[in-house]
Amino acid sequence: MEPLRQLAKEKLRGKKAIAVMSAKGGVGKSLVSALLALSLRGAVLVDLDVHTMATTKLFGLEGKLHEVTKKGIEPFKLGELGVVSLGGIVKDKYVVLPGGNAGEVMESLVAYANLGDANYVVFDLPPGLGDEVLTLERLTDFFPVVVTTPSAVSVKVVEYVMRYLNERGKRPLLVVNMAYMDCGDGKVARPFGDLKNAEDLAKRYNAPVVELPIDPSLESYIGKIHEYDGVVKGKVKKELVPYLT
Amino acid sequence: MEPLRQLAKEKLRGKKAIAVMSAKGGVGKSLVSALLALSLRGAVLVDLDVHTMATTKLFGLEGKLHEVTKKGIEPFKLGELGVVSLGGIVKDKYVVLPGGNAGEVMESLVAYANLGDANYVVFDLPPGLGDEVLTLERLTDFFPVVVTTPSAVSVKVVEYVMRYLNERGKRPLLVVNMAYMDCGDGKVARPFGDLKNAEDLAKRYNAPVVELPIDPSLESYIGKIHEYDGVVKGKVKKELVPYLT
Amino acid sequence: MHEWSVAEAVIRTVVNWANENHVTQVKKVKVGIPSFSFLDVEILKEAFDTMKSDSPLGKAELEVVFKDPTFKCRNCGLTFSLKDVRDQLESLKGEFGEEYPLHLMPALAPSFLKCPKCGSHDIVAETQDITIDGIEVEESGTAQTVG
Amino acid sequence: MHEWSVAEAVIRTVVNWANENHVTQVKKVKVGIPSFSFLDVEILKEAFDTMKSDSPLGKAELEVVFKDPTFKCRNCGLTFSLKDVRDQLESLKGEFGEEYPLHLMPALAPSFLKCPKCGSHDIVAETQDITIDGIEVEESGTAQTVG
Ligand SMILES: Nc1ncnc2c1ncn2[C@@H]1O[C@H](COP(=O)(O)OP(=O)(O)O)[C@@H](O)[C@H]1O
Ligand SMILES: Nc1ncnc2c1ncn2[C@@H]1O[C@H](COP(=O)(O)OP(=O)(O)O)[C@@H](O)[C@H]1O
Ligand SMILES: [Mg+2]
Ligand SMILES: [Mg+2]
Ligand SMILES: [Mg+2]
Ligand SMILES: [Mg+2]
Ligand code: NI
Ligand code: NI
Ligand SMILES: [Zn+2]
Ligand SMILES: [Zn+2]
Repeated sequence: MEPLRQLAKEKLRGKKAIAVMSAKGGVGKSLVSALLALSLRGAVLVDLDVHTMATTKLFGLEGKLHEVTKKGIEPFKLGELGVVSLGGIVKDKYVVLPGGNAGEVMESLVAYANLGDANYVVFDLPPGLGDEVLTLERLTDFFPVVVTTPSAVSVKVVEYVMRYLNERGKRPLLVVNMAYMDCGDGKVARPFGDLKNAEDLAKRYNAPVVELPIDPSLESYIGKIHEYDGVVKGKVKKELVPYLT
Repeated sequence: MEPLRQLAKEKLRGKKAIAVMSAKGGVGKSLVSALLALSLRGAVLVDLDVHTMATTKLFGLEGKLHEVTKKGIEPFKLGELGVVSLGGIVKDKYVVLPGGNAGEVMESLVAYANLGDANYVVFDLPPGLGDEVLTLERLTDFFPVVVTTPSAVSVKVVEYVMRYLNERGKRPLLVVNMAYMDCGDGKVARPFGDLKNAEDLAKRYNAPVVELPIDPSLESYIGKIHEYDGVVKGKVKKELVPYLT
Repeated sequence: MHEWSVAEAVIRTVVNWANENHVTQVKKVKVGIPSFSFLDVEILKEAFDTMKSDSPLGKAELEVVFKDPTFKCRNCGLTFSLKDVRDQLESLKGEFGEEYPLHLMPALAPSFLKCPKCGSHDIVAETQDITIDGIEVEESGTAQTVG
Repeated sequence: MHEWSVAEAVIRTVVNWANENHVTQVKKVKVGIPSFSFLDVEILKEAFDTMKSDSPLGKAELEVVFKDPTFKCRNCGLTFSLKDVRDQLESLKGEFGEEYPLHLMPALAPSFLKCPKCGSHDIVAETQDITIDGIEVEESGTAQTVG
């Protein structure tokens, strides 16, 4: 009998849970999570990467603390979107946790979050294939959005996740982020190699693929990602969202 | 009384332990670890990122199993360099572990590794600020090499690590990876923004900085990184190694 | 203020348990809470009493037991108690105010507390968070320990 | 083959302990090992006897106790024992041979074993790895439990 786990489960009941994940770091999980949550109607984004809390950096929420009411931790509001992050609890303190505690913290974060009448809960996961994934599996039957770049190392590492999810009976969607860069004049560059590795991976696991370009202008939207309306957001809306609604 | 921890500690005694770390993923920890270990005389590279095992991918060691002798787990040999990775134990199986087990596995990996008469042990750490860092602290008084990219999110996340290490009384070295790209004709591009954020961070923590360029040719050395002798390796040898020897 | 969420968690959990075990009336629920979370018992009980109606917990009483954790430093081996880190807790409350991180999430303790001997954050506590330590039901009149 | 490393770990740990506690002669060392690591006791004892000389363990005997772990699935709550996953262990040994991953690192169990009820890898075992469960010293002649 674990009251916080029970509450976390009930908070998620009836909502569509989407887990943005990848064993590899730095492939764009947090960015894709943010743009996806911004593109869904009625979503709460829950940042489960308790060591980096990238969400607070993307949305300019650093140093802000969550309000806590009778209904729990009130998400930060960015238009229609709600955002919940451990950053809103610990401010700018580093989070260092021995094994097991991270899972407990994640469970409390979901249990205490006021998810209101959101239809979607988007989880931004840390890299690896550890407690975070297991903890989320305990809480809900999530839909996995697996993120990779085209690079050989990334695709190989992400294959672990695909195989794991497959064995768990899940059908993930594969996002190949930073797949290409538009150089103007119809020219396209592929700084992380061609897409063959990633596309083969998707085929092996029978997963739909969405390819997202590199947009160098993204860096200038760090801190105000909700104002970004460029090519990556467009692709997320047009190609990723339809698989999830 | 923990016999494996005891053995791990004694294996490291008298050797210089270097921890390549970053709370952020995908910044180049594994690449820097590999190039650094290749540039030191008499080093063993120990891959502690048990979920990705990137080292096996960089060196083309996938599917190979470590030999185990009376002296323990025999490192893979690449010229003078020894490489130890969980990949050499689990082959191509995914590793999924609940909290705490990852630390245990790391401890066994070090305890059983035959480090021979190596002078240097380079640890490639996973992202985050979790059990891996704490486990390594229990084993040895390591020298931290902290890796970031110039991007704003990365620098903010890496600040947590700098602050943590600082409070623990350590003086890290900061590597700004993918700092710039040589476009020929003396032209330099900075796809991840300028270096001000990263350099300010280094100044705040009184840390020496080494900047490494982007080398697009690196992708073609995945699987044979020991054959790479390009510009990043040159910088590692000339600018990073002197701080560590 | 998240005492209301805690009460909700306890109620939902015990109601589930009661339904599964065909228990129609619960007399008492005993809840264990790490002492350093400093939950407000008054608010917790008020929340519990407000939300318990129309359930097998309609007449249930809430008993709160504050548990003092024992910490163990995995770096130097020291075992220590709350009073050894009292000053650290106080300065944390000073910095964050009432809704301070360990109030909401006791499992964050290793991030905010250091071993008083060696300064390491590598500390484990056996009391991680809220537990249900006992449920007393009307039918038998005896305390039944679950968890 | 890593039985030699295990023996070395045990010897180094007990020698350290003996030095710290001014013990000059250890009679017996009792070591606990998770049974599913299938360490070879013959090799372990041979290694122990070969390496123990010139130390307070010079005349010490090694006693090995294989511990059968109890697993708990955190996903569905099932508690199960080794015999419930015997077939999984066998196929693992078939795939990897003698030096299979759980032989070297019992803490890898959740990666290779699944809950027999729900299929989850989210399983915890209380016996994680090698422990020293007791040391008997010459002086007193009585077993002293440490660890
Ligand atoms: N499609 C893209 N175009 C340009 N920059 C990107 C793109 N996707 C991610 N980035 C940048 O790459 C870095 C890593 O992305 P992030 O979302 O933090 O990865 P992860 O969460 O997987 O660690 C960030 O600086 C982010 O802004
Ligand atoms: N200086 C560089 N130039 C070009 N590519 C790089 C450079 N550093 C890293 N990379 C590439 O970036 C990706 C991430 O690097 P990696 O070492 O795996 O990061 P981490 O270990 O921090 O997750 C890899 O595909 C790697 O080959
Ligand atoms: Mg992220
Ligand atoms: Mg719990
Ligand atoms: Mg890496
Ligand atoms: Mg141990
Ligand atoms: Ni509160
Ligand atoms: Ni062996
Ligand atoms: Zn300590
Ligand atoms: Zn199960």
